[in-house]
Amino acid sequence: MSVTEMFSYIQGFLSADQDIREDIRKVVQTLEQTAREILTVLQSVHQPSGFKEIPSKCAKARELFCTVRTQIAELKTKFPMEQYYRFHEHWRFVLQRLAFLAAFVVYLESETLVKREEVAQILGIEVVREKGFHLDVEDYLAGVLIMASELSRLAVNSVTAGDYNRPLRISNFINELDSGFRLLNLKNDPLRKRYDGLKYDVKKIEEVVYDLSIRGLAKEPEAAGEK
Amino acid sequence: MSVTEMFSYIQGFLSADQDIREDIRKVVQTLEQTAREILTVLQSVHQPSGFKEIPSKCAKARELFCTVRTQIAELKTKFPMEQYYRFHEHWRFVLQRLAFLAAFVVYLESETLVKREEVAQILGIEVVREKGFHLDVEDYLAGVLIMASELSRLAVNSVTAGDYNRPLRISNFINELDSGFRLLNLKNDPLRKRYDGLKYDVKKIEEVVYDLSIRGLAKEPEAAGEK
Amino acid sequence: MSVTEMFSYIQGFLSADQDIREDIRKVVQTLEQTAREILTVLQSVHQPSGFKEIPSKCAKARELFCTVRTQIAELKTKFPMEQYYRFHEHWRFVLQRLAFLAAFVVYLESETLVKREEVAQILGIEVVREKGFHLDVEDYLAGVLIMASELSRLAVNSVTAGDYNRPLRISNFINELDSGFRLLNLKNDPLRKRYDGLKYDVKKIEEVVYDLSIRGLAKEPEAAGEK
Amino acid sequence: MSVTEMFSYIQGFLSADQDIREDIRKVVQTLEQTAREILTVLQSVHQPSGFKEIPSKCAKARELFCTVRTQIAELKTKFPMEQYYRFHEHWRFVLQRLAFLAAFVVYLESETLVKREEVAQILGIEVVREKGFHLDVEDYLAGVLIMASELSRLAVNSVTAGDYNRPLRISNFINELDSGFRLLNLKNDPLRKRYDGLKYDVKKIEEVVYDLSIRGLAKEPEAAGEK
Amino acid sequence: MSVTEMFSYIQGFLSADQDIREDIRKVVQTLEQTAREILTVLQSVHQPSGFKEIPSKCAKARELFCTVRTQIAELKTKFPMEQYYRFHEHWRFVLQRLAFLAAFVVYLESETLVKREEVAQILGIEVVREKGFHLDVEDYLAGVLIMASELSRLAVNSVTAGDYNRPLRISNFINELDSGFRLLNLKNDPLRKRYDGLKYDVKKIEEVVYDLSIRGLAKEPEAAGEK
Amino acid sequence: MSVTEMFSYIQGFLSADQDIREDIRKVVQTLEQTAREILTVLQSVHQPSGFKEIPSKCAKARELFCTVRTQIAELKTKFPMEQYYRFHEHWRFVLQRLAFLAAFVVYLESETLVKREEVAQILGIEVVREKGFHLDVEDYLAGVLIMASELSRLAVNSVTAGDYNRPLRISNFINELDSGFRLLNLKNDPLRKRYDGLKYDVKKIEEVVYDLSIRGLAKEPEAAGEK
Amino acid sequence: MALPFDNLYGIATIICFLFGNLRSRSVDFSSRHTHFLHYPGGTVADAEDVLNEADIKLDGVRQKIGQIAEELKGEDIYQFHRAFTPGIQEYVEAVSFLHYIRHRCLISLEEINARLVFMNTEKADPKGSAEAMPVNAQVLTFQVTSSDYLLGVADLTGELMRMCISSVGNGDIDTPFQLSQFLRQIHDGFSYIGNTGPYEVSKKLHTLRQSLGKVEDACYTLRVRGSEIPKHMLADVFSSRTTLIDPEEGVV
Amino acid sequence: MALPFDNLYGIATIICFLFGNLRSRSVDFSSRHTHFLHYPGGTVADAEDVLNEADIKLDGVRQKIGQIAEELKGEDIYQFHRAFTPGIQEYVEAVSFLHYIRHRCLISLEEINARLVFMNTEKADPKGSAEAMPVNAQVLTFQVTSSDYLLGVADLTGELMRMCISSVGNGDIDTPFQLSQFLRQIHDGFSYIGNTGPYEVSKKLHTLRQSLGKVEDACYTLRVRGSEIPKHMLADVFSSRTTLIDPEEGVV
Ligand SMILES: [Mn+2]
Ligand SMILES: [Mn+2]
Repeated sequence: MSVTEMFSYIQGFLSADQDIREDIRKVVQTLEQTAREILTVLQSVHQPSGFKEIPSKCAKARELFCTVRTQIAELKTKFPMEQYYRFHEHWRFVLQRLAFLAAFVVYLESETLVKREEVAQILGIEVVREKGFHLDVEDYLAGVLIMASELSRLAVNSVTAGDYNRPLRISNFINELDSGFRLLNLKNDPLRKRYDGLKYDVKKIEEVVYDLSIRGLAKEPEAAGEK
Repeated sequence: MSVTEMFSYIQGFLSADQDIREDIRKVVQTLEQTAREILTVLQSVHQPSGFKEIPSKCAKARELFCTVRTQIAELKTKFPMEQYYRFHEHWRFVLQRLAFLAAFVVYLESETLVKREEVAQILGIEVVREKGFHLDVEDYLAGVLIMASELSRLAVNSVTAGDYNRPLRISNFINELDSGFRLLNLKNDPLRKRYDGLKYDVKKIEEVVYDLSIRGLAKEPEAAGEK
Repeated sequence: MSVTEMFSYIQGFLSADQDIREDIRKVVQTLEQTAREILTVLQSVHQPSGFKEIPSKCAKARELFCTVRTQIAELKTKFPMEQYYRFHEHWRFVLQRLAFLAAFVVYLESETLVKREEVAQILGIEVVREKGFHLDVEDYLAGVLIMASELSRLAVNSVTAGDYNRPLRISNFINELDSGFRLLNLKNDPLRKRYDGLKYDVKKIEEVVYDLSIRGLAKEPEAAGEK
Repeated sequence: MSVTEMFSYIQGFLSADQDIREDIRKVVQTLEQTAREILTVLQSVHQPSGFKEIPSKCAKARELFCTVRTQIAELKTKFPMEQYYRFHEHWRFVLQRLAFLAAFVVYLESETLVKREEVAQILGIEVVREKGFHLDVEDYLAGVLIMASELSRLAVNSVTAGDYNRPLRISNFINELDSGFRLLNLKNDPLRKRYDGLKYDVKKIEEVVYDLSIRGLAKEPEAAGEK
Repeated sequence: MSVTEMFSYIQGFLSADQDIREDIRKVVQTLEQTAREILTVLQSVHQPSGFKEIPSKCAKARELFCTVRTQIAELKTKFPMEQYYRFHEHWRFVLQRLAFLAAFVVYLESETLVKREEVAQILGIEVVREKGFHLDVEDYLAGVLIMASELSRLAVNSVTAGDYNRPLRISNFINELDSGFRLLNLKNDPLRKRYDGLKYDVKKIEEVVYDLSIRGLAKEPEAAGEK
Repeated sequence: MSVTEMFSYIQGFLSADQDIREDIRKVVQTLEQTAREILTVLQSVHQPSGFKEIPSKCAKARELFCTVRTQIAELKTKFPMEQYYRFHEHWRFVLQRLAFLAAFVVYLESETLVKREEVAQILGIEVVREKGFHLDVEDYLAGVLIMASELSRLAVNSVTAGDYNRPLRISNFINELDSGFRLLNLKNDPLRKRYDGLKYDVKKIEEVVYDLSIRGLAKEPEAAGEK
Repeated sequence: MALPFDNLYGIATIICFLFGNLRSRSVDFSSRHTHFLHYPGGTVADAEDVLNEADIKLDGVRQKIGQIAEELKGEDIYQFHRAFTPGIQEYVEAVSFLHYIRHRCLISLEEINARLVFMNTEKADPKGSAEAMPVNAQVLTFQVTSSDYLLGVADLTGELMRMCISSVGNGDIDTPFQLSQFLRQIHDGFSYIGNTGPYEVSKKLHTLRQSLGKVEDACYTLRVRGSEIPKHMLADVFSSRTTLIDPEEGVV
Repeated sequence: MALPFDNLYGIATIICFLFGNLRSRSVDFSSRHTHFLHYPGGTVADAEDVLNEADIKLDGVRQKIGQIAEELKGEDIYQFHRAFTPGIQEYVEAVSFLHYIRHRCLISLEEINARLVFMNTEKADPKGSAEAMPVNAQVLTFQVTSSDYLLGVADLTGELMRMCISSVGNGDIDTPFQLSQFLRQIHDGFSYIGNTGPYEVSKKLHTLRQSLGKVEDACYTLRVRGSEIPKHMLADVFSSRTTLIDPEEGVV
């Protein structure tokens, strides 16, 4: 095989790879679009009027997650599954956003922390790495941390909307989350950095609770505490 | 044709091009001057005394937009219209500033979001690309985002001026804007960056509303919410 | 000895050094884990329910400091003691965290400022450099400053928990600390920067005290002051 | 029209624009591929064996320019022609490369400077801006300057191949080119920078000619000079 | 499962991952050490005395590649093979260095371009992605480009050592390589950048050949050319 | 006077300044054009055929310096003369180029170093600052150093043109120049950097002289030396 | 010609000391009647005294500027402009600050230049060279350029921001609101000039906006928190919180 | 404890002077017999004299290092390592340079450390505190770390590059070829150590490669041009071209 032949042959490889990446990029764009739509739906909870509508908004978001599942199903067809990590960078960002949105929906519905398994189920993907397209622990945690920042905003807006109880509940939730994260030995740089942001969210929420307490607007903090 | 002749001939082209650019630059400078004058007029709304004068200031600004229209009319004569994008860079910056100023005037007058058509009309230019000197969607959006940042400042200064209602209205407006932007699939880098700044403005205004709510200074948040 | 042999010989030295560093890093990681555990224990004082449990939490933390002592004892075996400063960078960060945790425990127990000797004792290390693994003054001060920031958070959360007296006591303590630091001629850059953060903590606590005073919730501030 | 409707409408615009750009990018990629193939064909002139094959290589290149013309024809269909400058950035780079390749072919064939009209004809595009997809003067000049740098390499390799006459001819050609460029009043930054490189090429070729002269290998420099 | 339990469980995952990475890093370090040893052996060809010893040096390098194979075999045991790309970053750098070294040995032995299959065989790894630990096309190409730069140095030092023929052979080889690379459509950023360096190597070698030709030191360039 | 009025007033000053600068820029552009024309005329001395034409080319250049004088005369009318240094930056570059061209003409005519007074006279400006538009010593020296670089090129091209004596004379001239510069204590950064380039020119010319000597082509270097 | 530009170091030193004085004594310049204030050392000073002392310092600066003017007589001052422009900007900043404290308005370029007219005190005089020069020939002037004026005023905004903070500390709640209006006017002035001014001005615009933002935020906080409590209590409340907004940032 | 680290400035000054000497006098160290050379001032010196003078200078440096060793007695030298590491690297560079000129080989770390053994000359001695300390207790040593050794050797390569250029200038055509081989050995040594060394070494590797490239290019040029002319003429030819490769770059 001459050098020219060899390089022509190699070009074949490179082209195939570029085609795959192009395909992936296209599907990822549709996923990003859906993620933005879900976010728009959920953002309305920050509006004073939005608090009553939480159940309906969550239902709406749940519906949109059907689209997400279809889109991820298509994404899976675009590359050999054992090369998940070869192309991981392309969808890592949107996957973390989706994990956040799933976590946020679950929180709004039940005020509990979503499990990794639940997120995987909502997104129609695997938990176990070996089974194919899955949700890595790091991506799940990143999603949860994005939600924490959203919750600190929600605490502020709850007060505006006259709901003085929610901030207390958010405070408890975030504190539990913070304790959880403190159990982790994070080396991974981007995650560690995000986690450092959590401290800021915790503090912000504590200050909201403080503002309520000092004005006597926070009822039964003991009750909230004993939860 | 010898090489020398050819290059002399080419120099003719280059000179013509440079002359056009020189002419454009001069008109653009006058436009920038007028834009700065409109800005000076409108910035007085941040002064405590300025709140009552909003109508008169807007009227003043509207007058100055006449000058803008004349200047843009002159700008149009400086180059062949089908080469709009050849020279676009020269006026893009000032066009976005003018879109901002038009949007700000309209907001101050009616607390509504200006449409692209309205901005185009205020500036005396087209909306449809094919018709000539027009307002690109990107430039319109950039102008709207500059306004968002100005409104977050206005929310703060409204409180200082003792107007506790305006921040609530600004908050609603900005939230609607934010929802709108979330529908867009922004790839365009400079616009995307500007849009990231919007999140900061939203948060800033929400905190102002929070400060007012927790002190009972925000009247009828429900009424504002139901709008 | 040929150049190649000489470089192989030097390479031997470098490898030995790297091995030591690797060993140190491993022990330091276990120390960091324990430090995180102590922090988790102590963090519960920010919870409304946590105030009553301070003594038991402190006892728990004291127990964990046993583990710290064992781990530091192991760390000491990893390098020749007279080369403390050769490897200092590896444990400086965690040592300052541990100094903070020791200072925090002592404050929670007795509301006094821990002495450098006490911290050294809690960590099972020396005060005097000549005696081996020791606590530098800079590291001790850094630990104390981290605590100051934690105390400003505690002041906020005390109010939430309905304890209106603790902020006053914290205020006095922090003011005393601030006076102390003002006596120091800090040149050392990282410490100076941390100290600048202290001003923010002082201000934050003063605001809490103000909020309490204005509402008549702060009883007997003079009593707190005379302490 | 509500804000939401307006933004949905705007998203339509943005999508259309992104689609056009995507289409353009794809065709430009095929153009780049063909340009690389032409370059590979022409590069062989630097080989000692390549000098005899110049005519056949030029013929080969001419054939490949057919492909170029087809591809540019397709490119033209991808966007409204009056928006040439809106998308210019996408093909500017490859267009300059193609202008270089056309200029190089013409030089190898006839040792003359290609005219802008000729380049345009070889590429199947217009010269006159108003007529549509055309070759801007700046892009033509950039192509010519890339060729100058290629010619300085050719002068070096001619000597290696034992052709001592070609460097003298190249030297005359480049000097004429340099005089031509000196007639231009270049403000345009990227072109000016490229032109500064021409001085280096001129010097390099002069040194090759010098090496030949001092060894008596350059025959009839007067003859070459009188051309 | 409580939040605490969940996070403890997650910590298990993270620890396992960190352990794998730690194991990989250790083996990669031994690989790097062997690679450096091979490099030291091969770099002696730049010494005037080294030219005669090329065969013995290559034999020595071949022996060291046995060690490489053992080390890579161990590396393979450190992680599940389908997660090749999850950990790729850890060994990519050394793999490219090893590809370079294999290519260099093969060139010194036979003055031919090593094939990807050969490199894979020398390193004891696969060519086909699906079969496990393999040599990606990009890594192979990166290795070849590093060799090109080493060869331009070798051309210079060959002249110093009085070997005026080798540069001509290197020149031919590099030109062929350059043609090969021109067939590729490189988008991949780091590879593209390395490839841009090849142009510099080509020019450098051409100038060496020029210096030899003009002084009559290059014998039979026609013979070299006809190869 | 209100703040607004005051800023309008200041704006007047700034506009006036800008207008002056605009006027200056325009005249400087014409000067640059003339400088390029003179350079084109003088460049022909590098051509083999150009050596006989030196007198006529110099005469042509002298004519063009009339235009320069007229243009500088116009430049002088554009700003108050006592503010020479306020606007110096605008013409410094072209003034140094003109000083170079004057020095080059004088060298070609008489093979002597032009004096600052002569350059000033050729350009129709003053030597003494107090008298108005003048030639600073730094600008004169910069011009001389640009010429040195041109002379090293001329030495190379003289050999090509078969004039083996000129390089020896240039060598003596440049050595004298170099000795002169070595007497200066240059602190001025840009000048010092240019002077560092002189060493390269000296070396280049020496190489040419060496090449001639070694081949017995340099006749009577002593004669040249005694000049 | 060696110019005595070490004069400039003199200017810088004096002005540095001056700002130190105006800042560290936390003078309550706002009140129409003068307050008695504590010096750090424990002595008591009158606000008017502090201002008068500042005047004396500035006279010293003017003297040094006079020396420069004398040295530059007959020279092209732009040749040396780069050497003295930082000192002149500092002077403009100081003079305009003092002027604002006294008159609550912006000093104009004319007012500044009017005070930079000097009598020529050449050493040649005593030698008896009493040539019949008219009196006005002995008058030397120094012209601050409009760009140095602008740059000095841009720096002034930093001082005004710090003054706002120390006013809050002194329980003076009117000054911050006044200051925010004045700062806004200056800010609007600068945005009117925009990029037509010298390059350095555009560079300082960002800092200016930040200062304005801090003052606007301070006024906002005063209004929001002030709503909770009786006005008369505000003074005591804020007196312990002079560091409301980090005042260290960007000093001088 | 205040250490007399101004000693270090002493070291730096001496070594700077030393390199100046070795460089500027263009000493032809290569020849087995010594050459007579012109000092800039016009006097004539023997190459061996220059080397001996360098030895004396280095003795001075060693004395200062001895003082540091004495000060650091009982201290953790790593606490102060950052303060003296530049000086020590300079010393390694100078000592290894001199060693190469004399012996044409690389000095080892042991050889360097062997010369840094000092007798303890405490001022307490004259006070008659003749405690029965064994003699070896008065011996002070200073240990150059392997990393300082490496960094000093990395800097040495810059000096070697400049030596190559000045050799060409002196008509010595063997030294450049010798030097290129020696430099290659050092380069190969460093690439053997690779990134396992201290971070600073990796940073210097780039400069080292550049120096090697310049020396290799110089040898190439010598060979290519040398082929055109009789060997015996080369000396004259190159003597006027000491600046073959810009020697200013990266001095010290
Ligand atoms: Mn200041
Ligand atoms: Mn050195």
